[in-house]
Amino acid sequence: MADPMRIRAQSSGSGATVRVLMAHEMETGLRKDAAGKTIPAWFIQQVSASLNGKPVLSAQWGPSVAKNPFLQFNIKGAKAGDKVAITWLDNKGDTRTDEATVS
Amino acid sequence: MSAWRREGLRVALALALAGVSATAAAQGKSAADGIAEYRKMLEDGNPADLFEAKGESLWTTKRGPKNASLEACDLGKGPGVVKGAFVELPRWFADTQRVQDLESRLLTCMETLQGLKAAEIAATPFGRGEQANMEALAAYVSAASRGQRMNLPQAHLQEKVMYEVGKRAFYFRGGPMDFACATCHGEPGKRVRLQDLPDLTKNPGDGIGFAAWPAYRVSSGELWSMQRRLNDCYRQQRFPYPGYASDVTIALGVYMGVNAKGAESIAPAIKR
Amino acid sequence: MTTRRDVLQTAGRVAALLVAAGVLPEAARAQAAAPWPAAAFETKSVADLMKALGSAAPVESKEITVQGPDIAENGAVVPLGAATTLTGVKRILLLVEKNPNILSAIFELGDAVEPSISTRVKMGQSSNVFAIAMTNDGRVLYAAKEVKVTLGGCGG
Amino acid sequence: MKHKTPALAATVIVVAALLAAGCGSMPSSEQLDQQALAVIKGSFRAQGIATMDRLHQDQGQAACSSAQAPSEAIARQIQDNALASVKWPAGGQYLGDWREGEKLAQNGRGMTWTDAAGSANGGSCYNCHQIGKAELSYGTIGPSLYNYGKLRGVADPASPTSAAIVQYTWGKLWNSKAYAACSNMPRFGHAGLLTEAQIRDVMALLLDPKSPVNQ
Repeated sequence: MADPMRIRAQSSGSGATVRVLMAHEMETGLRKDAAGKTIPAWFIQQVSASLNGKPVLSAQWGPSVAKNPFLQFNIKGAKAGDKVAITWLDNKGDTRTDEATVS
Repeated sequence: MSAWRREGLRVALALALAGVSATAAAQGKSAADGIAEYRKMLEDGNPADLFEAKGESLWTTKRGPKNASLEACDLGKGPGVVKGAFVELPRWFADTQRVQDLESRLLTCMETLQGLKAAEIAATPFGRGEQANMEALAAYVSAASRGQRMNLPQAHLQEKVMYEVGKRAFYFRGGPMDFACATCHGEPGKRVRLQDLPDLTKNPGDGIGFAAWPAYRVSSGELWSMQRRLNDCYRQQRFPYPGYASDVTIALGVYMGVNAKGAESIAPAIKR
Repeated sequence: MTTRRDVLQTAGRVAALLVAAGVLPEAARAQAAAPWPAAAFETKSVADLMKALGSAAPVESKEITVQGPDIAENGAVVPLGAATTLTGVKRILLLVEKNPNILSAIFELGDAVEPSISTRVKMGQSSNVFAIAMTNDGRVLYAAKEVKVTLGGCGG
Repeated sequence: MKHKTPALAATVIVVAALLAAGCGSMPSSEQLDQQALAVIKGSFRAQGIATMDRLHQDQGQAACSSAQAPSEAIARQIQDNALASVKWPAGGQYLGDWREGEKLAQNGRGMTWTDAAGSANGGSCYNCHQIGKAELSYGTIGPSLYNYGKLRGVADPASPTSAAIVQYTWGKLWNSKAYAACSNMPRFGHAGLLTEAQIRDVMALLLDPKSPVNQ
């Protein structure tokens, strides 16, 4: 089971700035271990964000997104108390969803 | 022959002093500005937060053969007091009759409270098993003192002795490259490659040196406690392998921590 | 021998199964509808990438900015973002020219999201980075900048 | 039973206070030196090629292991011994290939417990010195070596007028302590970090008029 994300959603101007940190190895599949064996690729492929249950953003990622990924975006019209949910899905089928309240 | 070569040295030095420093300064500045910009971009969104959150949950989770949490752990300010403990470590502990740093004290608590085996954890490679948990716990405990100033006690005789031992270890030269800690960290204003080297013989400033670790290491994508930081310093010094939570590492912690008195802790920070 | 493509296809099947079983949350279902574009993530050049995505070639524009440092202290984590004054942006792509595969990320923006996104990527060496924006009315625009990746620390 | 606890706690506090006040007194500086040595020896273990003999200090390492520089007499002795240890290049061939020298200067690997026995070492030069102008990532522990040969008037490294600086540079690379007892620089030849051929290549990087260092 993957570790939880850290999501911060702060209202700013007419919307909210969302900053997300995800705990994930983001292994490229190009590296070798000490014994010279290729370490298999293991990375988040899909990310989606919703505001109060309505999808607002989706993303497709390759293995060159950095380990423990960071994502920042702005949602127009979001206000304090709104719920922002983030879901990721990796190439092994593991997934995780976390939620934060706009403050 | 030798006098003649010394003359050569004098000529070389004079030429070196006259010629190159201006160029170096001009070029160094623009690269340093670029690095400063890069570091600023990373500050907002430090993955150390992920480890801090994990550590907080580990602290309160019942684990180990004794099925206990760490909530009764005494980090020096009484059982269960986490806030403010980090900036006073390493310090003397009466129950173990030892000066202990954060990691060695966590080992004591994991053994006495949870029944985990401290020696086994100390022998586990960094980043694996209970060592991964140690790093998360170190992130959590240090974060609880973020913004406070380093204030290590020096009242106990053994704390003073460990400072003196740490000072000697800091200047101890050895290995095939003749390096000591002081080779890189004994003077202000130096860099290795583009990385600034804090002068650890005095307070190097807020959030610098001892007051910045544990830290998230961008290069490995892992949280490094001071124990791991020192381990890699010794690796680069080409020394043998320092034991985890060994006395030399704790003594160095006392030396650096006491020297950093008054520096604001920003741990867990983010580092290259 | 399991190839990368096999793994990806398996992942897709697993996701579909999870969605069918109601295990995956609603947000993930929306994703599963748009499969991960494996071919696009295997391209080595902007031209091949645009072909894989069925898009026109991008045109350089001052209306889009690519945000990244001039110098990265470590290639393992390089902040990279895009912002644009354009309206009707539906997609933003982030690319690193000299990486083994050029495409790092695709962002599909709903109407409620501003066309301004930041993430962090890995870079194997100094390289140009690109941000490409695609609009609802079919415009494909880009901006580029160079990011120098330095060797750091003791190098051992 | 419970009412006894405060008394017990009080006893503990008194004992702790005694300890805190220092039942013993501070050891002498020499005793602390001994204690520090014991702590160091007891804290490390051999790992891979990084064996425990690396903690055995020679005269120079021991004399340069404090904030205080050694006496002038001892420093002179260290320098003389170091200079006497320098192995001068076979056939008077001081310079190799500056391209190989640049690679060595960039390479900071070797001799750690994660390196395999017999693996080639780098020179780690850029860790501490500016050298070629193209490399922005350079350290400042040592002086800048940019234009090293040019600034020292080395137009032809083989000419007699260049001999002093060429030989000094070889000696510095072979055993840096020949010219400064407590130099921070490793003894690349003396400690077997670089081979004679590799030192020639680093020499060329610094002194060959065609090297980018001298452009």
